[in-house]
Amino acid sequence: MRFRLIFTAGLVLWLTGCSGQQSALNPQGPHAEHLANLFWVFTAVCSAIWLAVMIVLVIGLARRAPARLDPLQLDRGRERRSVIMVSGTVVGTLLTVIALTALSFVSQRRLFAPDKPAITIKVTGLQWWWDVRYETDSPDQIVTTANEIYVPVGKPVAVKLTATDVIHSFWVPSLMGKLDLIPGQENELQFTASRPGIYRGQCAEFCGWQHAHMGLVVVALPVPMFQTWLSSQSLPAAEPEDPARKKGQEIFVSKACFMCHTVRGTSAGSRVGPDLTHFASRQTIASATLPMSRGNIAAWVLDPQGIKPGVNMPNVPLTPDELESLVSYLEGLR
Amino acid sequence: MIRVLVIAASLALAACEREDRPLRSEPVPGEQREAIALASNSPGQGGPVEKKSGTRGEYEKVAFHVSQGKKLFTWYNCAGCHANGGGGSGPALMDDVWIYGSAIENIAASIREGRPNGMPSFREKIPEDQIWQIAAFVRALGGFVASDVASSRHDEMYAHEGEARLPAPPQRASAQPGLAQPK
Amino acid sequence: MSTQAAAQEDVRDTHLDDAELHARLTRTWRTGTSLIERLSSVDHKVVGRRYILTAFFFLCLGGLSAVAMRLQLARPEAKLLGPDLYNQLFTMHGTTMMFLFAVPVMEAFAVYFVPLMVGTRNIAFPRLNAFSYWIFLFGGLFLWVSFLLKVGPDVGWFAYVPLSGPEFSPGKRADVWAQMITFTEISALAVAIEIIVTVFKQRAPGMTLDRIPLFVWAMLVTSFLIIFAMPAVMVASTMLILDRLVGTHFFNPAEGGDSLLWQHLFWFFGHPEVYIIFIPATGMVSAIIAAFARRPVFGYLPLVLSLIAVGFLSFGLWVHHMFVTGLPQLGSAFFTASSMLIAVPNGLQIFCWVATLWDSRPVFKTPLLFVIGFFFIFIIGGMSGVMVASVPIDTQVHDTYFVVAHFHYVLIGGAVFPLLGAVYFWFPKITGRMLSERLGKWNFSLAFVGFNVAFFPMHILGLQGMPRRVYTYLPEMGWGSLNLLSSAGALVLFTSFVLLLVNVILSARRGPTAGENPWDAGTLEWATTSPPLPYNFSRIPFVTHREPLWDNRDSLPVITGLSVDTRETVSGTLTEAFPEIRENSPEPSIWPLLAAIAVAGTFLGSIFTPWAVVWGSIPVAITLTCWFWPKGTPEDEK
Amino acid sequence: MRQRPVQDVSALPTYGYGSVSPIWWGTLGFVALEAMGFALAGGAYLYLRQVNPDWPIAVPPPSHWPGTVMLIVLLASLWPNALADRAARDENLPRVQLWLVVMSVLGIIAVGIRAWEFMHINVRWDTNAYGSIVWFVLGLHATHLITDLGDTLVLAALMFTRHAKGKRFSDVSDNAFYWYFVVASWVPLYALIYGVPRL
Repeated sequence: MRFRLIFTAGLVLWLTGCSGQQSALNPQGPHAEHLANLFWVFTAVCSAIWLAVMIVLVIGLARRAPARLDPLQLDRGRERRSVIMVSGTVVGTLLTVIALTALSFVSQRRLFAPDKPAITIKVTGLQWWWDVRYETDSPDQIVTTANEIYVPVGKPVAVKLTATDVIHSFWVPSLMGKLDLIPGQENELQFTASRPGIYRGQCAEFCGWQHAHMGLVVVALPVPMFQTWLSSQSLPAAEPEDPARKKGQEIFVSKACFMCHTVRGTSAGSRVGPDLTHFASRQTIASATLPMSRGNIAAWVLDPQGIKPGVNMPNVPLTPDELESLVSYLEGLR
Repeated sequence: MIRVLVIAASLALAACEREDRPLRSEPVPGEQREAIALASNSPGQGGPVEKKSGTRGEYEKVAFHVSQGKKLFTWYNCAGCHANGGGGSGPALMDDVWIYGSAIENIAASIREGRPNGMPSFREKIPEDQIWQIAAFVRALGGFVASDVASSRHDEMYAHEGEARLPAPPQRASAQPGLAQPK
Repeated sequence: MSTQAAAQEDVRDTHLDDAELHARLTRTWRTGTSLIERLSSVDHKVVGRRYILTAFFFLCLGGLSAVAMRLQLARPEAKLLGPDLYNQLFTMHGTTMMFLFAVPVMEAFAVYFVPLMVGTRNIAFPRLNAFSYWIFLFGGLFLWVSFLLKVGPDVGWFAYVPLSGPEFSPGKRADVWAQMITFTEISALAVAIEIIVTVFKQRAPGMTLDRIPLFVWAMLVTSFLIIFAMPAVMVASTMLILDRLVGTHFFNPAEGGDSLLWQHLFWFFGHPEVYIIFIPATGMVSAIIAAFARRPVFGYLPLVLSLIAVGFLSFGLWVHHMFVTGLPQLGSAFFTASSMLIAVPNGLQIFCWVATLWDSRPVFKTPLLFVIGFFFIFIIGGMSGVMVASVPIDTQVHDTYFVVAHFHYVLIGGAVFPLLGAVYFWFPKITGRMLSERLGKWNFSLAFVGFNVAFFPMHILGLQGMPRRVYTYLPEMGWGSLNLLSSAGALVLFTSFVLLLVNVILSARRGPTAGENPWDAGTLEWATTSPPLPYNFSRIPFVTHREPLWDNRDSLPVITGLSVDTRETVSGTLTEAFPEIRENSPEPSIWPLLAAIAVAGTFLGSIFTPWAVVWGSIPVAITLTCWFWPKGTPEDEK
Repeated sequence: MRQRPVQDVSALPTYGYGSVSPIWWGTLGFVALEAMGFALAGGAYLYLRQVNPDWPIAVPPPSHWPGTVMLIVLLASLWPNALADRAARDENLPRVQLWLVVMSVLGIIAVGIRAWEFMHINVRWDTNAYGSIVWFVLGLHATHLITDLGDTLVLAALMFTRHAKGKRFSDVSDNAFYWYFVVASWVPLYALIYGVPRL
């Protein structure tokens, strides 16, 4: 028992102190806020019930009722009292359950009520990355990126979710609960980010080898900054000028890279892997596994199978200077 | 019990190899290329010469490789010319006609070096181990791969039975690959 | 009718003295000692013992795989296990614990104790019983041998399509999983039917419905759950095999299939499955509490009714495993309601037990300690269950470590702790020797502490965003310390099971002898020797009370007139257990084993070719025919 | 513990019919779980129909004739089946033998019809989900036809041997009971496979 108390104390400390970048207890939007509150209400009620039962049990075990010689000799009065007590608690349980169900249902109605979204984003889950497309009216404005979702602060965002291989689940805990991405089906999830920031999310449905490293980040920007980001992303990749990056580009469009990746404005146009047109403008690489840096890019290009075993990007043999210039080229894709 | 044991034992050895999931192929970096005399680019006449080290044979014994090959076959748009194996602007891969040889080494060579009349060379463009995976899948299309290794249907529109259910090729085709005359 | 003839030709137990009776009954009912005779045994105690040992053997394997996973997760980005091996391990862990341990071990205890508790001499359809054991054994070996051959399934115990489908699971791994299902389901279904018929027809005269022990009631309800739940997963796994082997399109959206069909079928089985594991445990709790509170359990009728209510409700819950698949909101809300409603009958049971303990002077032996641990842990699990039942909350905690914590609190707290209590409670009856109390108390303490240290932190990890089934996690996520703590707890928990093993081995050798009724309990299994003789009861008892041994302190009322030279048992009416016929229980036979081998061979082959079903059906048909064909023994001819 | 005899059962028979016989209850148990299997297969059929805009997918509804003939034959078989059951309860060996032979023949005919049915389904199992589920449901019922046929054949053979007495009559009656289920299960499946696509 004492052990338990210590542990609960530890738990409380932990929860109060916790602000993990990817935590349901660290809400950064109205939906997540609501969910967190609902969670705490349920926790409070349930803990209270558990505690009550434990106390009654302990007392019952501690108080030594008079020993009976014949186990079948039951005291009518005591039995009747037990009947009353038990029926009372059962009724209590029933009422609690009804109350909690009602509460849950009300929140459900509020949380999932479809809102007029300011912006709609199509997210496709693949093994093991996220393809992100911004639906705009003008076809020249088409924006494609990967593993990163930029959203305007304070605006309701709708995310249309689907998958092309296996089932994945879209989950950014500090913004909203999760929703599955299922082949041959489209689900829609809505959320709003209250304040600017970077919120990490992760695939929550087992999807194979790299399920553990299928992360994504949501970047919430003030509306004007978001607009500039959007327009910059819609542009094709900048032409490299310095020779090293020119060489890098040649390698990109002649070696294995272009077989899977797209860089708009070059001959590389395959849709198998993430769109790299503005690769260097991203926060992370390898689906939110490594922070964006020259060293990490090199490591990833050189040995993806070592960093994420089983990932679909093959180890492509490159000479050191080929690698150098390729990395420079990638770094320049802003 | 005996019977179960016998079956188990017989499957055991096959199973181990079949179920490998080799994630990292060659020692990285650098690719040792299979040293084989290429099939003569002119069809017919005795068919291609073949020299195998045999080391690449394991690609068509590993279910994972064949299924990767099937995935890459789509991703790299081989279907663009060869359709789902039925052939289009490129030759069919499901019949028993193997202009440049049906051995996995010949198929890999065809992919890597390309062939006249449109088959491009994927040297440098497709990593060596992936070439062998695709070659293994093409073997499966031809019905040369054991049915417990060959790939099954994919979650897509029905084109033809999964490779595992394709009929094995007639003897001559598999015995002396390439002898069959081009259409 | 051949009654008269029979009466003349065969000897009845009516006027035999005890020595003669014992000698003749032993000759009739004993299992021989030669290998063939052992393999042919149809004695529910022999088969039950094998069942229990095998299930605990698989528990060890499942536990070891869990330890391996905890070691991998103890540190971020650990390189101990790669994703491929880790995925196989958590699949093996879940599959083994659910299909090869939890369900079989509960049925195993039923196979051993239900016939004793209802006062009969053998389970109904004893040959089917032997068959079901062999099938279970072969299924389990099949799974683990496959694992050793790198063919271990790696798609999770739930094997969601499309991941487990033909495109994304090359090779035979997923087929091994699906076929293992067929093995274990067949054996579970067979046992379920045996138990139902044993309880319906073979109860000792006088054991009316309201005198059935609560454990037997629990197993009866469980058996009905098995019968109505398990066909769902057999249908599903058959569809999966067909998709993979012969290219059907049940789960291929491009050709009109649907991947959610799998989830509906699987969870229609999967949720009742939880109660198939939990309800027997409640029966064990009732048995233990009655014995150590030294009084009958309070509220017999409410307890029975709540068991039945739980049984029914458990079929209306499956969609709460699919709240985040984008199903219609209103539909989900309905399942929230039903999922929470099931808390009421479960609560009722808890309250009745607590009330029993209130009005008693409990004897704190190890079994009761485990029951107390059960209250403590299981109620936490129930409470977190109420949370995940709410659609909004579930969208946050679904498929996270919060859920992992939840169902381990429910399954280990709700099923394994009572089970361990039952082991300490019934071990004397099975072996004739007591388990060591000292080791037992250590066993309990370590299990209790280890469990909570291992699993409570997972609640927090889940809320902090750690998804399930990840083979590792990034250091930046800040999950390291809690995972380390959890892994430490896992090791302590594992140690407690090692202690149990030690205790069992030592006590089985030189534990103090138990005698007929070491706990002075009230139900019929304590009315015979420990371990029970091959024929269970020298004369079938006549039941006068819910707790017969407490009601008849001096002498046990029995019925007479059964033949002692053939395996006769009494079969009676459903409600009143009024004797109708002197049913003959089948003799030992090797054919169930041979039939099991034929069936196993067929299933194994059907992984590779559909034709295996065709050619396999020939040996199966032959063995089954030989199994049922009369041997000209008196049993058959009457 | 001392024993105190309170009742003597020596006068009881050693076997019975219907709900008296444990085997009957066992059969009932299997009937229950197989009925559940049929129900779930039917549920899967309706579910797939629900998620697909057009049903049947890409093919016209199947010709109902094989199914109808099957239905007629099965319904017709109820009569000899009932007679076999009654003969068994009367322990009238010659009539039991007669009707078991008749039932075996009918069973073989039914299996034959099922084969014909499979050949005349207008879709392959691997064409699309519709084909898959139709083959699945038909196959599921076919296995029941075949198993009960096997059971009937063995019993028929048995009743021509020296073992044909006592308890065996009860087995015959239980087998008849199972056949009722096989017939009864076909009626809803017939409506499902041949009726639903025409809705």
